[in-house]
Amino acid sequence: MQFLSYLVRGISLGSVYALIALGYTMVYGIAKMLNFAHGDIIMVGGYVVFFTFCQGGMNPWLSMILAIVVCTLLGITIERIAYRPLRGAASLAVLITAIGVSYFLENGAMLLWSSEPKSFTSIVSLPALNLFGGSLQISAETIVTIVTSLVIMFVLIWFVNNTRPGHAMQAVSEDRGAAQLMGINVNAIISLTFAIGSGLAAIAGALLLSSYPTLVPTTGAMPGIKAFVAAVFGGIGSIPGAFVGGILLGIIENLSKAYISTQLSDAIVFLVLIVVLLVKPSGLLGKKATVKV
Amino acid sequence: MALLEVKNLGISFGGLQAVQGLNMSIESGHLYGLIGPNGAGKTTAFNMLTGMYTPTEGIITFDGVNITGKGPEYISKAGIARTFQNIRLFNAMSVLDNVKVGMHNRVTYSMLDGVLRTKKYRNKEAEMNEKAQRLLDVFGIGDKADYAASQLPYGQQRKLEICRALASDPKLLLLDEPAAGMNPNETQELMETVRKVRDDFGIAILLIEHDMKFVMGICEEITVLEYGKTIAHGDPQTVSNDPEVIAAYLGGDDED
Amino acid sequence: MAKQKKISKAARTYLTSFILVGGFWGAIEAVKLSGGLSSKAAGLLIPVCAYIMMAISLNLVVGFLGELSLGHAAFMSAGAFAGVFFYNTAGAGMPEGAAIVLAFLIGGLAAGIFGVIVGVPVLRLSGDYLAIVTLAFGEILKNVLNSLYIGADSAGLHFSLKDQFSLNMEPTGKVLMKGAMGITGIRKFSVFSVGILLIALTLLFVLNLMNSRAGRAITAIRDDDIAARSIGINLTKYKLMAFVSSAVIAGFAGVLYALNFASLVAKKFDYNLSINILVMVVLGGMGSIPGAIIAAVVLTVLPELLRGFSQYRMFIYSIVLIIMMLFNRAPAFVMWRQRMALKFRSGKAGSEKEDAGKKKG
Amino acid sequence: MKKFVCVAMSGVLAASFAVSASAADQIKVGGIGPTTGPAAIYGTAAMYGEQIAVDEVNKAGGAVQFDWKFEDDTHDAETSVNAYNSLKDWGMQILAGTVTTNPCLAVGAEAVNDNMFMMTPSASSQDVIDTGDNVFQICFTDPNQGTASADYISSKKLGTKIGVIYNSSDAYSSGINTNFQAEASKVGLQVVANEAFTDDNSTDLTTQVQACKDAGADLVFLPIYYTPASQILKAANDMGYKPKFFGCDGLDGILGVEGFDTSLAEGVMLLTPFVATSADKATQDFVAKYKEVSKGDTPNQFAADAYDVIKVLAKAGEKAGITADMSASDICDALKATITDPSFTYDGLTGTGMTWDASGAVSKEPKGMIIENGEYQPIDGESVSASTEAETESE
Repeated sequence: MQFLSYLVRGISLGSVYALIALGYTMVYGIAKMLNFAHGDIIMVGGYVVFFTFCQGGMNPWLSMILAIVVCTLLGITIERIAYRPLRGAASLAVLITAIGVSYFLENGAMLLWSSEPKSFTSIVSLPALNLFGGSLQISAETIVTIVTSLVIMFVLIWFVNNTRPGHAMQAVSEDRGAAQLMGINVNAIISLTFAIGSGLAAIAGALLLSSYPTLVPTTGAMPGIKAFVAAVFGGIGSIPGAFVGGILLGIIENLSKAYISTQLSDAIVFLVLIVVLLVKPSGLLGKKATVKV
Repeated sequence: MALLEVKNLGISFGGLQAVQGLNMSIESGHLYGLIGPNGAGKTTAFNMLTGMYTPTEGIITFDGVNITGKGPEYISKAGIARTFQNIRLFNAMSVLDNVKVGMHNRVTYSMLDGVLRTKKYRNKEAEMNEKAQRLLDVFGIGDKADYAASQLPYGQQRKLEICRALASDPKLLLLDEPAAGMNPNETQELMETVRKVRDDFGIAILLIEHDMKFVMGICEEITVLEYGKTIAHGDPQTVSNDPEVIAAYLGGDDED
Repeated sequence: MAKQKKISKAARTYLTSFILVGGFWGAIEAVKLSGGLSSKAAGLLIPVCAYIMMAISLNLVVGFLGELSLGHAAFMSAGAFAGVFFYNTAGAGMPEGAAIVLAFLIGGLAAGIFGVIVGVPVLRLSGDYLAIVTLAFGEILKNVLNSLYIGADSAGLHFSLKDQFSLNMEPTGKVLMKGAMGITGIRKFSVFSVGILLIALTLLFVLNLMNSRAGRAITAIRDDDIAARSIGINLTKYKLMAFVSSAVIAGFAGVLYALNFASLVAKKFDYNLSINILVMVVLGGMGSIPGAIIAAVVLTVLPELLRGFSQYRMFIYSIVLIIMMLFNRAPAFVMWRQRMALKFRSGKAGSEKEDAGKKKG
Repeated sequence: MKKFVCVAMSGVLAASFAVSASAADQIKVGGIGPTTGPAAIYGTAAMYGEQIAVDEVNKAGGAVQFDWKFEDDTHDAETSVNAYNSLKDWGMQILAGTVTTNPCLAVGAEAVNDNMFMMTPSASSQDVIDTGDNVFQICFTDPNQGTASADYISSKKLGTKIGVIYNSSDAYSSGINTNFQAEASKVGLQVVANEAFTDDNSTDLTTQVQACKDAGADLVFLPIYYTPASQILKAANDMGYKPKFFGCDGLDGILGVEGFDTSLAEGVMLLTPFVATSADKATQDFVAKYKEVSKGDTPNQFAADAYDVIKVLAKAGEKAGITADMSASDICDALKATITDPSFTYDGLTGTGMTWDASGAVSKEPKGMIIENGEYQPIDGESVSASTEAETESE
């Protein structure tokens, strides 16, 4: 029972990672860049919900929608100003700019909202689920997060495979030059990708903070990195991979905390990642890239 | 004993048999052609000969040594060099350096010699520079030694790639579609170059080519592949009259 | 003619690099002599030297080998902890000079060994996967060092990965390394000329390496690994050579850096530092040694220059960073700059660069 | 273009490195702490605290007047030394810093070298004052806090099975934990769970709470800062786990966390020298001023400690008769002599009757507090002695 309970905590954390990783993997798969600022967009989404819902008493749905709108606009703006001019430059250049954007958002948030921590009120108002006569408790936040990330995963898969913009995304992902020649507006598609990724970040932010309520300007940084690891773990660029990677990462992190060492759990998580990548160099569900000679 | 003996060579990827039962025998100083429609397995055969792929069946003997399943490093040292269908130069490096990289296993000194700039380093570098410049001059691109490889026009990039391959003093040179993307004038020039290489360096050349005029014009012996299988073999005359070859080319000619 | 040009090109890199470093040294020494060197500038000298070494060494991996490493700070950390641990314990009884030299050697060796441990598995991967695994190794080292306690008493050394209490030492025992507190009470050794000397050695090593057979093999692997294999270059050997050399230099940089401060903590060498060093390399232009040197100086000094902005400091730094990247790297800006450069130079004769520029464009 | 950038850059460099000299009849006091980055809450609080104190000192018009400047160190030793040097260039004569432990150790070494008097508001490691005899603390040392907590829990019989959750990547937290464990084994407290977290995995602390719960801990000791503590309290509540919670001074501030349900903190005990809700006038004045400068935040112990540092410097400075034209080294010697003099005591926000010995450690009494109805109440009116250094020296 103890084990089950730790497992549930792992899944709970993992579902948050999964949700963030979905955004990461979308942007990576299509724009082919590691958006290091993704975690910080989550933080911005968190603040929007905090001020409108937790403090302003706004309807949680309305507050969520507002956060999604803000983050989407933010994502598009960042892409337009900081990333698009670098299209065609070395991919590392964009990576560095993304880091700059990440610093910008963190420090901007600190100036705007101070570094004092805020305690988030859960946007989920449902009761927790008690199993086995109360000995195993699954919080409503966990259930909502898992369901949300599952739904988002399936919607994304459907969207990418069955809609025109989705097909265009796939084309851009496969070969940007060829897609352009086929008349696809690559800039618009990448903007759309950022919009979707950032919108997801807003949802991820609200759910992350509902489960783990401390909100500071650096809130998004570490979950962002972990989610990135999760996305690579599952095979970056793969939508189901991001989900699986996120859940697994959360489970490994929590089980190693519970049974091996709380201090060294980070080392263990990263060690598992290394081993997985050495055995399966493109992640759990990633496509194996074959180089044609 | 021929320089290269290929017996019953085959490879399959998953369930797909890409090459099957390939037999070849290449003599020193001769010019050979390997032709066939797209997807016939020509480049795959090259990749097995150079150790990029490990054959699933058959034996490759080079210069009396069984090299089947050996890695590219070993095979390159043994004396097989190649060029690529889609030119693979070291684009950011200078033309001269491209050729010097080609000599990697021919003119050697240790990392420490290089870092400490020993006498050995200086002598070997001078030797390399001289040899590389000579090679470039042979191909008429000696004046471009200091350019970045990517700055060369297409035809000269092809030549540079051959230069780089020759720099490793091969006994057998594999050319993968050397005339691809060239206009008739350039092709004509290339034919002369290839012949010249064979004559001047006295090495065997095996080439893949789609341009029939090119192949028929310079090759002494030709092997034709279709769907991974050898369908014909012989001198240009025999091959071009072979009904199976004609059928293969007429039926499946979907060149790019 | 062609040959002459070739020599001058390689020589130009040597010349620019050494003039930069020599000029830096000369200028600082001159200001020092005149007594006008501020404490702030004096305090920045050794860190700047260490970061220059870090940027040059990372350039070996990112610029020349073409692999993205996000864990370079870990090698600095390995070197710093090994070197300083030696210097603070066994080195304490030795003559200063010998202790310093040994500390550097041990630091370099430790970083080199860590480089091999990381490099052997990591170099089988490529691209973003390689990047994430280097990041992972860096975080593992940080996490382990952060939990590592070492104490010494009459029974010898005690180790614990949990806490000081678990060392089970005699009451008279001395704790040498205290987890998150790291190593404290380091006898400072910060001599600017030693920093410059190390940079000069680093430069000599890297430039000589890159202009030799091994260096060409490394660059060839970056440009086209398949072609490099076909020529008979042993990919693993040369990748590892670049990676481990870079790690050893980072280890030296780590010792240099750590001896400049009285306390040393593992937290310093996290992925943020790795990324900062990567920023130096990318901003300076991948594969450009003089560029890396300039970028290392600018990026280390910039946050200090922005002190006047107090709380807005890091905010402004981030904006400057983004603008610098756009200005340096955005294709539109690069073209605009080239056009401007052409305009400036159009008056001059022998516009050989113009030709090259046109070809590239 | 590049050349132009280079020239411009070197110009800026030269300008910034030139030694600045300014003369005033105010003594220059520098402060250092993290005002950006993850540890910014602590440094910012200290900055505001010092600012308020300096304003008060100057307004009071005593013999000692301060010119004050605060520099950011992002909780990093290297940056902290840069900040220190930068302040030296500005002409600093006394250092009121640094706020966090690791940077403080690096800066301490510099200050010893320069014979610069420094008093840290909150760098609580024993190593800090061991750096040199010019380094003073106004906060308790970690050994004191850890030992005092164990003694207090044991003597008041607050719990028998103890769980500990601490931040192993933080010097303050792991320092207290070490000493708490040592003392706990001496006084017969049974530590049933010793759970760590790090800055990198602090997103989810539920596993640690559950481990304490599963181990049957009836008291959970939290030698950590209030941000993660607020998370732990919520997790325990969600789990239906209701042990006693006991913390150190780092826990102060928990009631001020915006959006935090303070009912969760009900019954939490802490040893702290300062409580923002204390009714005494000095505290209330300070809280009001702090809210003004920080635009609405409630001061934590960092702010109060930093405030006291400046006030101590002013009081000792007046007694020692230091003046603005003295060198930093002379001021240091004068202040050292005055502060360690047994006749020198100071009453401030974080304690009354504070005295210092030559080691640089403060002797003051922490208050045992319990949170009731969303406010701090003294646990039982009496306080514990924290001056137990003699038996707790771990070095």
